[in-house]
Amino acid sequence: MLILQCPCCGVMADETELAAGGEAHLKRFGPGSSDDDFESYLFNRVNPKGVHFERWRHAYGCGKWFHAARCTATLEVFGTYSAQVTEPPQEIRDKISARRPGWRWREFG
Amino acid sequence: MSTRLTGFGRLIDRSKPLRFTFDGKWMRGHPGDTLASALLANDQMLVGRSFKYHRPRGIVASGAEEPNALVNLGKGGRFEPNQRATTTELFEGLRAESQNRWPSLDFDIGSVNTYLARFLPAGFYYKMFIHPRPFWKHVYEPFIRQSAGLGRAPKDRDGDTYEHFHTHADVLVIGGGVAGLQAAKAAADTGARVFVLEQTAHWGGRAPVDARDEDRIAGQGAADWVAATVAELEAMPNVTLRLRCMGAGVYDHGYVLAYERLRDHAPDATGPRHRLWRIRAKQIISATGAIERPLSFAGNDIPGVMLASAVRDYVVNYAVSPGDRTVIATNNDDAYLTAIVLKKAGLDVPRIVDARAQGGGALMEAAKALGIRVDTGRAIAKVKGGKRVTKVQICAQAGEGGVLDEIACDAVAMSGGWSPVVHLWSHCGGKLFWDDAQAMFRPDAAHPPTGADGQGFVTCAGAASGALDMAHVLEDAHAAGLAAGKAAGGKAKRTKAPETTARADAPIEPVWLMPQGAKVELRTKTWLDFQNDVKVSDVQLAAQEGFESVEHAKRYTTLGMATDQGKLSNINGLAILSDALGQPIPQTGTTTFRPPYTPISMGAIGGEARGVVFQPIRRTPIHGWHEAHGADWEPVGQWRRPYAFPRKGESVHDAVMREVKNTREALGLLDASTLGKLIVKGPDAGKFLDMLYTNMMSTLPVGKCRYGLMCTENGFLTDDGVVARIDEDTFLCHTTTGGADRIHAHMEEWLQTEWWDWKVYVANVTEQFAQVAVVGPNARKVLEKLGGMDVRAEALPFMAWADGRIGDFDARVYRISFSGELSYEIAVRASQGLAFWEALMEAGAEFGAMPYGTEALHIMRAEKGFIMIGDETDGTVIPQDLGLDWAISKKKADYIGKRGQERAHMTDPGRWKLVGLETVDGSVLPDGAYAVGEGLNANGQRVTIGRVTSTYFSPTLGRGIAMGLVKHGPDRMGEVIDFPGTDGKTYRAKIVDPVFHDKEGAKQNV
Amino acid sequence: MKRYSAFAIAREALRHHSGWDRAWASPEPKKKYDAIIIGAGGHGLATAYYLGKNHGIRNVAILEKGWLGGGNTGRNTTIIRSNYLQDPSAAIYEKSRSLYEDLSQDLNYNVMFSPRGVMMLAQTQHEIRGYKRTAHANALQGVATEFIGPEKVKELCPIINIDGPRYPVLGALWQPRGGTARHDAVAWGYARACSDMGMHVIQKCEVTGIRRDGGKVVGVDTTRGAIDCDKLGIVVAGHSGVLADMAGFRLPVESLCLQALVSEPIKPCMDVVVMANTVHGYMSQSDKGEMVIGGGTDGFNNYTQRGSFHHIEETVRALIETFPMISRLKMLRQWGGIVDMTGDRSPILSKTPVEGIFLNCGWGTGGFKAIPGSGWGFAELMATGHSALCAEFSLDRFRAGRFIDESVAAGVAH
Amino acid sequence: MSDPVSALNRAAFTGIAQIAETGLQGMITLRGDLASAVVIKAATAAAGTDMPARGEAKIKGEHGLCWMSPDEVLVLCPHAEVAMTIAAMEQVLAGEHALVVNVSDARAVFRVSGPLAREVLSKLAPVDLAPQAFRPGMMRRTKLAQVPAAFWMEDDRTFRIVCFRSVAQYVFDLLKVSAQEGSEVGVF
Repeated sequence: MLILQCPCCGVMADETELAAGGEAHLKRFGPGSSDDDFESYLFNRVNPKGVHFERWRHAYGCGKWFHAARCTATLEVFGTYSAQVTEPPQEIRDKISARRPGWRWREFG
Repeated sequence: MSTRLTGFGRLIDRSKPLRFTFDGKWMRGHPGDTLASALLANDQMLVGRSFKYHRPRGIVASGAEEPNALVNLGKGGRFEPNQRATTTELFEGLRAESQNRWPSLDFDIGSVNTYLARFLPAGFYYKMFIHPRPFWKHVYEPFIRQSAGLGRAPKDRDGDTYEHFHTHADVLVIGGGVAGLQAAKAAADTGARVFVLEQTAHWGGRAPVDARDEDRIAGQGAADWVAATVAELEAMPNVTLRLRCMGAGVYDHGYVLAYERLRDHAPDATGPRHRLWRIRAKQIISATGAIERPLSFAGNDIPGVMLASAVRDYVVNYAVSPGDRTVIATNNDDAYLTAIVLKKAGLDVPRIVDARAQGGGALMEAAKALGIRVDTGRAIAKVKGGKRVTKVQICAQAGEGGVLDEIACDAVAMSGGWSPVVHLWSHCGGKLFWDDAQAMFRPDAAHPPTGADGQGFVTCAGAASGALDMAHVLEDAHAAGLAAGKAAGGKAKRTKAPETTARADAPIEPVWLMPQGAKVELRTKTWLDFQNDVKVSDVQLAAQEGFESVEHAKRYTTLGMATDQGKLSNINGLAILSDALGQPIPQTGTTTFRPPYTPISMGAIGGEARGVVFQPIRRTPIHGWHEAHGADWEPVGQWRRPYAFPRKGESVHDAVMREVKNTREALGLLDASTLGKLIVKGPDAGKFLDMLYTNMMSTLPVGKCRYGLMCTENGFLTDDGVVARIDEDTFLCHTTTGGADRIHAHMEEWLQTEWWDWKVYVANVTEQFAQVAVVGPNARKVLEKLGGMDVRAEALPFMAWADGRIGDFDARVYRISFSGELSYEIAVRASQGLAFWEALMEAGAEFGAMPYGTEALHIMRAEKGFIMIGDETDGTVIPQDLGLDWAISKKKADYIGKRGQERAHMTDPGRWKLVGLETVDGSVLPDGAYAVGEGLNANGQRVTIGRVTSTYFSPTLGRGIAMGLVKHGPDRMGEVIDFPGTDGKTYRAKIVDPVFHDKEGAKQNV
Repeated sequence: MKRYSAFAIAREALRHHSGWDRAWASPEPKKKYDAIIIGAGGHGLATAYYLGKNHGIRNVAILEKGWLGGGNTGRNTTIIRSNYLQDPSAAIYEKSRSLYEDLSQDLNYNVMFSPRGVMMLAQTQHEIRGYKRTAHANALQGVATEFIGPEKVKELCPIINIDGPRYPVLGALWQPRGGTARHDAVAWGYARACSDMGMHVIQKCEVTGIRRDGGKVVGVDTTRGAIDCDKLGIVVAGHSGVLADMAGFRLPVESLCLQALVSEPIKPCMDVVVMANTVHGYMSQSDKGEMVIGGGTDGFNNYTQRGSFHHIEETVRALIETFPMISRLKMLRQWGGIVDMTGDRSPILSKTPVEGIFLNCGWGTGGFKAIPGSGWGFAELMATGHSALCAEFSLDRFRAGRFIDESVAAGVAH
Repeated sequence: MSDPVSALNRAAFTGIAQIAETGLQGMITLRGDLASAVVIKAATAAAGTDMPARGEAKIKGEHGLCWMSPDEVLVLCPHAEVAMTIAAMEQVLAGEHALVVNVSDARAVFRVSGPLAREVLSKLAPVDLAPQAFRPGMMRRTKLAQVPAAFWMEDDRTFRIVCFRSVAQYVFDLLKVSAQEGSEVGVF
């Protein structure tokens, strides 16, 4: 039963107040994009066993979307941050590097 | 026999008698008794039958670990199977009934299984009942099902209520024994918010029973210290104490389920029966104590063989003697306490059989001093008896079971050592290590379950962490409490654990089998799991057959899968398995611990959500009127919409036909309040809607309406509705009933996560308005009669909207039609919705006003060939399939779904497309029927070329009409295709234009 | 290998069952196999079994990082049905169901397939239409189902509350030959049969890497050394993404936690399997007498096999409404399993970008019922490069937008 | 002119706490840049209270401002004054990118009062309602059992709860169950 702090309203939100939104930092591909790009945008997922970046909506609260960095193997939460960014902010990256030495970073977007 | 003693009985109130029945027989007990202690007091040792062999079963334990004493309790709406007698507090009039026996507990047909035992070893059913095939379902399985199962199935609806409760704690202490209380005290002193939960009705745990005479805590006797500490905690504002409240499960991020039994001991009191606590704790201390292990010797399942600690509990707590002559068997010092207690109670202890060559420490001397004979290096070869122990045979522990001596007795008290209750520690991933010296699995403090911050959030304290004597328990608990308090943000205080007396006990000597070299004849009579009938020989067979993983062995033998979840059997079974595999116990490892610690009621899990509050029902402002006028309801999401308004003696179908005809010929009123209404406002609103809808919305003139389609990014049609432009930068978007919240969320998602720089605000005003569709040739007449705004075609043409007044009401009127008739959809404030509806009904009476429901709505839209989201669409249909290309802008570079619709499969000319369908004989096509083509596909299935999406009897046309998706449909007008029905008939239908009625649209545009 | 039968049991009984051999051998890995299957769950073992039985490929190893059958095979609610809407699903699930009918005899291992019948309740007009559509489709697919009315529902399952105030039962889609089987036995039976064919079931052997030569697979690295192979089948429900990552490609898959629970055992009171999708819950009674209840799936990626409790609450309160009698039963045990969900919630049985690597995953919440059919088709695909049963479940369908969406009829995925 | 009616027409119940639907309350959703002076002026002028900070509710009788989200406040005023108030707000906001919309009739309002009010709500909401954690002046949007709701405290023993009008009956029934006799918890 996760508990995440909504960065928009500051509430420590119970999982039952939240709606999960899947993998974060996906780049949208529209008309004119290649089949490869469009397929991976819509379907292909990192689905890592470990550090994961995901979208949440504070559905039963302020209604805002936000991002969370979370370990899917331990459920440790490295932090939550704004939905209006295309990749994790530095302080989140630093926290992860500190907690998961040797974590292999990928390209975003 | 077992009887009530004159001395002891610290928990019972002898001054008050209570009456209860067991298998219909009246018995007596006292307040403070458990059902188990009361049964023993009435010499009822035989309480049930085992699962597989239907062997006689007696009470073994005194608490949550009891595997045998399960009863059917209560009657009617209060009936409950599998109630554990040892944790059921006695109350006046309690009705208990033994389980898993027929016709009676004493004479049970099923007990023939016990004579077939050697033919029914572990996993026998995997090896037999294979031939002939049909016999499994029809012969073998029914027999097995009948003899399996335990309690009776309840029949009546539950007569009680339940509730949940949310709370937050800095430190949650689970277990109200000495360790829990001391830990709570230490934590509370740091200023932390502390909760203490105790599953029984009493504080103190085992201490009041197990404390030795010389034991002192801070100078007091154990019981006094407990009372004093509880009083102290109760006085602290930051501490909450709960009895009869069990820590059931520990979940991620400090979430704990606690199960409070409020009325089980007082069923007639008002209020909820159980309360399920959902606790968020920063730190959790599991002070859950330890459970004594049985010893594995032949006949250890015969009624009268009990845990030594349980025997102590019954004497000291309830003044009940399990037997007159009790033989003690042990491999550690604790069982000597039992011997001493029994002796003090004036009962006979003919022998203490201690497997250890050297025997015990100070307690052994004390026992000897009381004149009890102690045989060391000895074991029980076999217990004799049927429904009750009659004698035990003694042998050398080192040998194979050669009988040296025989002792008549009616009870055996056994102690194989202690197993810390590590369930709560393990639920969320806490690791264990094997402690050879104490022969137990203990929590590995270096690998605790970790929380949201990646740090440990559970600590075990006292016996639960493996500290067995009082001094260690108190120090361990004190340290745990302090650490937890600090970790939860409390202020560290320099406090110390109370002083207590040290002990001189001899070490335990692991004994996993008695005697060590027991021959197969003995091992097949030596039980590990009393309820599921798993014996030493079964686990050894599993190992022999390659079920080497502990999980395999458990599943193959069902060891530990009974209702006690192996609280008594797991470690012993593990040891036997390890021995059979010739590997150390830690290498074998344990099975996974799963919540709950002991079973919790489904009622409590469901909480308040039953009856009227099972799920929300959403009501429009006019809901009550519909109810009063006999609406036949249809659930649509959480709403209920009138399906039709049948009159007295009228069938629902006839009502629907009437409603359609009346609307087409006179005047129909529809409560359209559930339709979604979303305000979209801002300089970029038009641009935003152009991305959301397939068609162009930014060009919609102010004052006009336009029908629009929304797709998912996959290209599939997801919602539709009419958009009205309110002013230059404000639009009002109508969605389907089911779409309101979904589309609102959809809009917010794109605005917040993709186009966050666009200047657009959205608000869901669905419930601000009651919306009524006034439909039919007389629609304008009724509005003009009510008076107010100009509703003539010139002033308010088709697909326009206007604000104004209708009669007494401020209204917004939309000239839109989903029926093909002259139609006004009128929105008024919800607080006036009912009044407005009633005004329309009254004024409309002379024009034949009648309400109509969703089915009439569906038929009328189908007659006009309008699609319905959820009928013509199913999540795999794109607008192009439905001939809606006119509503897809060719000019726009992009809209949500456009790219998806460009994929190979979406542009495939072979896609099924929307057409109208007319049966050649005028009958109604079956719902969901498929049209068949030639031959079979690669998997031997009939080839299909289309399907029915909506089908109705049209009262307007007097025949069946349908819409469907058909391969190349639009190019095959006039063709007749076949729809095989599930009724054996084949329905033939002609492909026609989907618009069946008023093709020119003359009627709606007047 | 000793055949199992009542006579064998009787014979062994006389000597205290000392004569039974291991159900499956525990060999050391060889240097090379013709084919390696990663994952000794039901699907992996069934694949190996049919590789040997149908295609004569017996030089096969099945590698399991834990203990065989320890994943979702041993964690599901054992429901077997084939009343699916879409042709490709109906084909493979019906193939599977029909194989279950004879599986005990085929494997000489009692997997306790019990065709007690499966019903899916219709509790809204929408569901009625959806299930009628499915019934029509099934009739053309050769799947025996029928849409029955509320009275028949009550007759088949007396403990159902058919006129529940909130969602009265309006009918049901009924598949008389659907049912349940003993999940562990399915894995054990296949493992025993594979071992008997000389295949190597190697437990406690985790794959740590996949070795390629250019675009082709040549073997795997494991915790028990490197092993070569010509063909590699990845059959690791829940962990497919992790293995695909080793092989160097991404999947349209997310790993989520699905939960289930059982009540304490009671005497027989329910002889059919009931699924109530409007309220999200399904229930059957095991031979032991436990009510076996399937819960919901968490919305977030999770590899812990620990789910969120509110899903259990939702399922239980829904079932109390449908079966009021369970309110006074007790939950004995709850657990979770990691399922992999694809973009259309249907499985993937496919070749991959790497030559020689085949992928069997994405069974979501519906894998157990598919074990024999999946093994049958996947073995054919691995052996011959084509299988009609698998064709539509290829990995490239997402790119083309050619979904196999089972949720369309009445919102029932699996 | 027919009088506007609230969802439950002031239904009431007394158990371990007092439950009452309080009738129609004027409510206006204001979305905009809450840091903008114009938006602040429009809001504070309409409600006659200060601008609430994140998570706050500034209440003065029937007037008040509730912080709903980073770009939304809920303006409270008497039901009869809504039209007038909106007009005034729109005047102030002219030219500003903001949304003002009347949601008074889309909502139902309840009062739960008495010494055990905190317990009644704690049975339904996954929120820490201990006195040290939730006090008058605070605003919380969450869920009550299965529906969204928001609440604040008028005083230390009185909650104001706002939910959607369509589920008013459900919420009222829920509160009745939670306040049933004999269900005291005794933690606060």
